[in-house]
Amino acid sequence: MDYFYNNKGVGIVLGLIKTIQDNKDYLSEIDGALGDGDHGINMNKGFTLCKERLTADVTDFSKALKTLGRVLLMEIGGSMGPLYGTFFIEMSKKCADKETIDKNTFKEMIEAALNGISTLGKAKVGDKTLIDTLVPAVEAYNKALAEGKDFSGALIEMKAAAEKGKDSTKDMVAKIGRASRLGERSRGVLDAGSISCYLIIASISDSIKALLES
Amino acid sequence: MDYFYNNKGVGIVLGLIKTIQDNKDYLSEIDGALGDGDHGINMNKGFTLCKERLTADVTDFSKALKTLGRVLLMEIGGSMGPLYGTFFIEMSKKCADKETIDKNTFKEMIEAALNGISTLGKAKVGDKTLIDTLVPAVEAYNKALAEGKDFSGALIEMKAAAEKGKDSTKDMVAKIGRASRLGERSRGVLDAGSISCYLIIASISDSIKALLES
Amino acid sequence: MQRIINDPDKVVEDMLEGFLKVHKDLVVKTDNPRTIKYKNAPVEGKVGVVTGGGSGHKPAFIGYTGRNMLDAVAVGEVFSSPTAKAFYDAFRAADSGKGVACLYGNYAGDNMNVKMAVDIAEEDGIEVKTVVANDDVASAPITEREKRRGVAGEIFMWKIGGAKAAKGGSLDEVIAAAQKAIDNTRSVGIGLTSCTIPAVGKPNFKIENGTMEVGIGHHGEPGIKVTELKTADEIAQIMLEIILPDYPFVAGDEVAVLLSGLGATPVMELYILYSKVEALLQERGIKVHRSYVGNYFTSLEMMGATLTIMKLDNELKDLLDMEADSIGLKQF
Amino acid sequence: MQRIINDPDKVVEDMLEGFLKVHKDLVVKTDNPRTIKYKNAPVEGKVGVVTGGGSGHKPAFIGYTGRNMLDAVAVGEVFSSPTAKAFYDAFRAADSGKGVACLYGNYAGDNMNVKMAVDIAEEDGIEVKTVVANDDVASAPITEREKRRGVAGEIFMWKIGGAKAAKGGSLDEVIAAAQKAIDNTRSVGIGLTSCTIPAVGKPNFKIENGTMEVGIGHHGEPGIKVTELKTADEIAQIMLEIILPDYPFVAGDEVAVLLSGLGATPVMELYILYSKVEALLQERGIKVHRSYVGNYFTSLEMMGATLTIMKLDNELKDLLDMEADSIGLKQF
Ligand SMILES: Nc1ncnc2c1ncn2[C@@H]1O[C@H](COP(=O)(O)OP(=O)(O)O)[C@@H](O)[C@H]1O
Ligand SMILES: Nc1ncnc2c1ncn2[C@@H]1O[C@H](COP(=O)(O)OP(=O)(O)O)[C@@H](O)[C@H]1O
Ligand SMILES: [Mg+2]
Ligand SMILES: [Mg+2]
Ligand SMILES: [Mg+2]
Ligand SMILES: [Mg+2]
Repeated sequence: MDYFYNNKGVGIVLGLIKTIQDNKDYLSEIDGALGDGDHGINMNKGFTLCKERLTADVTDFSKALKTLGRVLLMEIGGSMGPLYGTFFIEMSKKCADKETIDKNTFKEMIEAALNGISTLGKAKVGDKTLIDTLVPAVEAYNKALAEGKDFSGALIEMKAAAEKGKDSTKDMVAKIGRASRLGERSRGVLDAGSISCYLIIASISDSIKALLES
Repeated sequence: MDYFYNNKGVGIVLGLIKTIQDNKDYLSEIDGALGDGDHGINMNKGFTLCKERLTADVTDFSKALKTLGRVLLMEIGGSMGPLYGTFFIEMSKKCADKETIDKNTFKEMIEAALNGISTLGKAKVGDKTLIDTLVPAVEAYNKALAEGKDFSGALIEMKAAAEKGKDSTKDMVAKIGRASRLGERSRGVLDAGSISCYLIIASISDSIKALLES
Repeated sequence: MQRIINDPDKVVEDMLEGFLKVHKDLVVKTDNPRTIKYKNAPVEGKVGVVTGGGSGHKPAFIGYTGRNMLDAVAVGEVFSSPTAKAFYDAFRAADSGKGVACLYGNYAGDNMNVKMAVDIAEEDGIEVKTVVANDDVASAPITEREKRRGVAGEIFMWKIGGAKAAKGGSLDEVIAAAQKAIDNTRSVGIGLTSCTIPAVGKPNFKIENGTMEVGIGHHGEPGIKVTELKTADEIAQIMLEIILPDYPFVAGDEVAVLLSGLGATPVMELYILYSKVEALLQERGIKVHRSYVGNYFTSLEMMGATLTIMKLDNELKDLLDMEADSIGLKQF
Repeated sequence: MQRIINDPDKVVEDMLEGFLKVHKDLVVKTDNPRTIKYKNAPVEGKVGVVTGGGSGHKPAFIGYTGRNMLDAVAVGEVFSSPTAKAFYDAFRAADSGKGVACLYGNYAGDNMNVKMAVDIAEEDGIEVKTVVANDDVASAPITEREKRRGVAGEIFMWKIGGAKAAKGGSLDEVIAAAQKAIDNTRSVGIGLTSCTIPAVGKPNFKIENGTMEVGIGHHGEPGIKVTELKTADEIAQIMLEIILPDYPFVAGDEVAVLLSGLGATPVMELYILYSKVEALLQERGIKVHRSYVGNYFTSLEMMGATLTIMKLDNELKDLLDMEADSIGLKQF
């Protein structure tokens, strides 16, 4: 199949939540090098709270995304609340009325998510933020589609590009957020948000691939 | 000679000052074990200030003692200000009108000093304070006089008893002042005030002996 | 981590519970557990004045709620922006129909959450205008002023905005006064020790003994440089050399000075530092109209201080001198 | 030692200089550099109210000078009693001919210096009577109450004595009110970290990480026991178990509660602790009439807190509720 059923996709969000929970300490540790060491805490708090809200009546991928986005936006605060909140809400909007989600719907979803997060956060590629993961990931996905790859193939490209994007932040000098005060001192370490963003993309990609293959 | 001239005795006070200055850190360190670690600072401040006040017109031992006592009483505060202030003022009173100071005058001086400090501080032998140095020192001096010893001989006895008195505080449990809160935990360490008191007695004793022999 | 807390993930909830018990004569809760308000808010006929920010800065932010001060405050996690919802609920709690001035600090999270809250409020017909404090000179060069953070200068912004609103100023007038206050204000911090966010459990940066971080931010953001620890007199000099040319403040100016401890520095030391600050200002012909010295805007248990100077004109003087009743600032 | 100071041996002088600059509208100097007074002291027709104590406890002691509070204060070195002369000069500064109430804490040095000052004042025809605060339950068993130290309960003693004097009470009435206040008051401290006297340069005691000292004194005097660091809720319980039976406080009582940080504990944590204190009091049927939470009586940069509870009757309630204008306590 080259699509999956919206009402089979709640597990994708559950997988996301687990990924963030598992990486809580790692994300905080990375944030400690350049930021204030709370990225894992912030992310874990939001995603865990979302899990509690994913009641039995949330049966669709789109609804689960909306719940996650809402919780982040409304109840988490910080930068991550609005940024990832917007990310997931934008994703959910693009598939809210779909019974099935194919590679083109997913394209619209991640483009809307990227668009929302960029408009809000105003970070650009090279600023050493999660945008450095997200932009190449979306580009790689689109390119794969343009080259005629199937959904799974494009997801593989997306994940690989996200990883490269994340790694690219290592040599960057932070230009935005608290780390920007460090100037040259910020070089040589990965950006925490670029890692959480990679983890999210990787988890979504793996979960959808598994669904497509099932 | 078994007496010395009042107007030759300013050096005794200068010697005292130097002794306290030299032992500043040691006294604070000892105080740190049971108290708040400032005994050397308090003592040094008072005695150093006195040195500045010992102007050219202070030519007598009695006047130098009075200056020292006044500075301590008026400008130092804490416990040491009033206690040692009283100590030196009482000493000075008993020799203010003397041209020479012999062993009997000195007896009156140290008895008045002890009396003043006891009335004010209300500490008793065994409370682990400077009183544990002072009481045996005065007793030993008086005993030596009763036994017919000369001034120098009595001073030697006084100093030796002061040292023993100081050492006796090691096995005591503090019953007064901040250290008393420690209860049994205060055993095993010398009391800071008993050391400064020993240093004072030893310095006076040595200085007078030198005067008597000169 | 030597902390008097229960669950490290619940410090803000637990703190608010105690705070509302102690200050019930001044501050009350709203239906949002992360939004508190002045007991008389919304004050009939008055523009609402609102702020919000991360926790751990006591008495900021909630401690400046009160008469002639803030009407409602959105409360974030430790060192983390409140949610858009908390800001939105603060707008609702403060609005008497005259509109709301949201006076907050320039942090990425706060910018985003305020923006979303303003959007929702607009849909609901609540008019909200904002002023963004950017008094922290060390956080970016003057050429990139839009990047500068808000620090203790926010207190002056709130005081001025709160007073203007209390005097019956319109929303635009309140915004203009608060904007002028922050435009006239410059701050710089120096850090001597780091601090530990309870939920993190360990210090997230380090200042070596014997050194100090010049230009440190309110969450320990790195400053301009790390130097050996100087004397109070030298520190006063260093801080003024950063602040004074930036505005600039010149002979003949009248200023308000706020010298806040970062938490653990004994207040005794703030007075020592202030003494030299005032002396140096005097030397330059700058007159201190009012000074505030104490723990006005802290960063948990960091040692260090923030110096804030606001240039005054007649309007600002008037507004600054007005009575105010809040936990952090009481003036009668 | 991460300190903002100049000469460590001159911190008190330097501090006072800054203090007097900042608070010149409330506090002024006297001819003794170690004695400060309320700008309107001696207040015509009013009994003078005086205290004195070591430095390093900001806002205590000098921060409680002001209207309806203290008229003059003798200032000691860090953690060390002021001189007899400073106390004497405080008596002179406060006396309008109605006599002076010297309300101070039970420390050996203060006892001696006050005694000598009172003797000199008597010779000069100034009538001085004293009350010695001994609210620190952990500093000696109840059977040796005369050995107990005064801690943050002194603030209640000053507030009550200051109000009584302001209401026109005679010296004996002021003394009686202040004595009742302290007799009705019990305190206990817990310490989480130590502190460093600037002139000493290193901490003079140690509290291991993960432990706390129950019953610690205001200069780090050892307490009743060292235990593992408990949660805020457990600490509230421990503190109340020490305080409540000692007076005792029982169901139906109305009390004032003061919870002061020792310096470096973030105020956030004090609110967390207070919340449980009030809940536990309520459980026992004890009603909190007024509460004060913040840094009211510190010990340089120690972490920890002192809990103080005063049982109220109508007179004490009246006096406690009276307006007061001082740096540390403002009530309108
Ligand atoms: N404007 C922005 N746009 C995109 N990402 C951002 C922006 N600002 C910060 N970030 C990301 O946020 C991460 C930090 O998140 P977190 O630690 O949770 O928040 P905070 O910085 O408030 O403590 C950074 O690593 C960066 O990737
Ligand atoms: N009541 C007293 N009588 C005699 N000596 C005392 C009394 N109280 C304290 N001392 C002495 O004072 C010493 C401590 O002095 P110091 O450290 O200078 O003062 P503080 O205890 O105020 O810090 C103790 O070691 C003890 O010998
Ligand atoms: Mg962070
Ligand atoms: Mg001592
Ligand atoms: Mg953060
Ligand atoms: Mg001392």
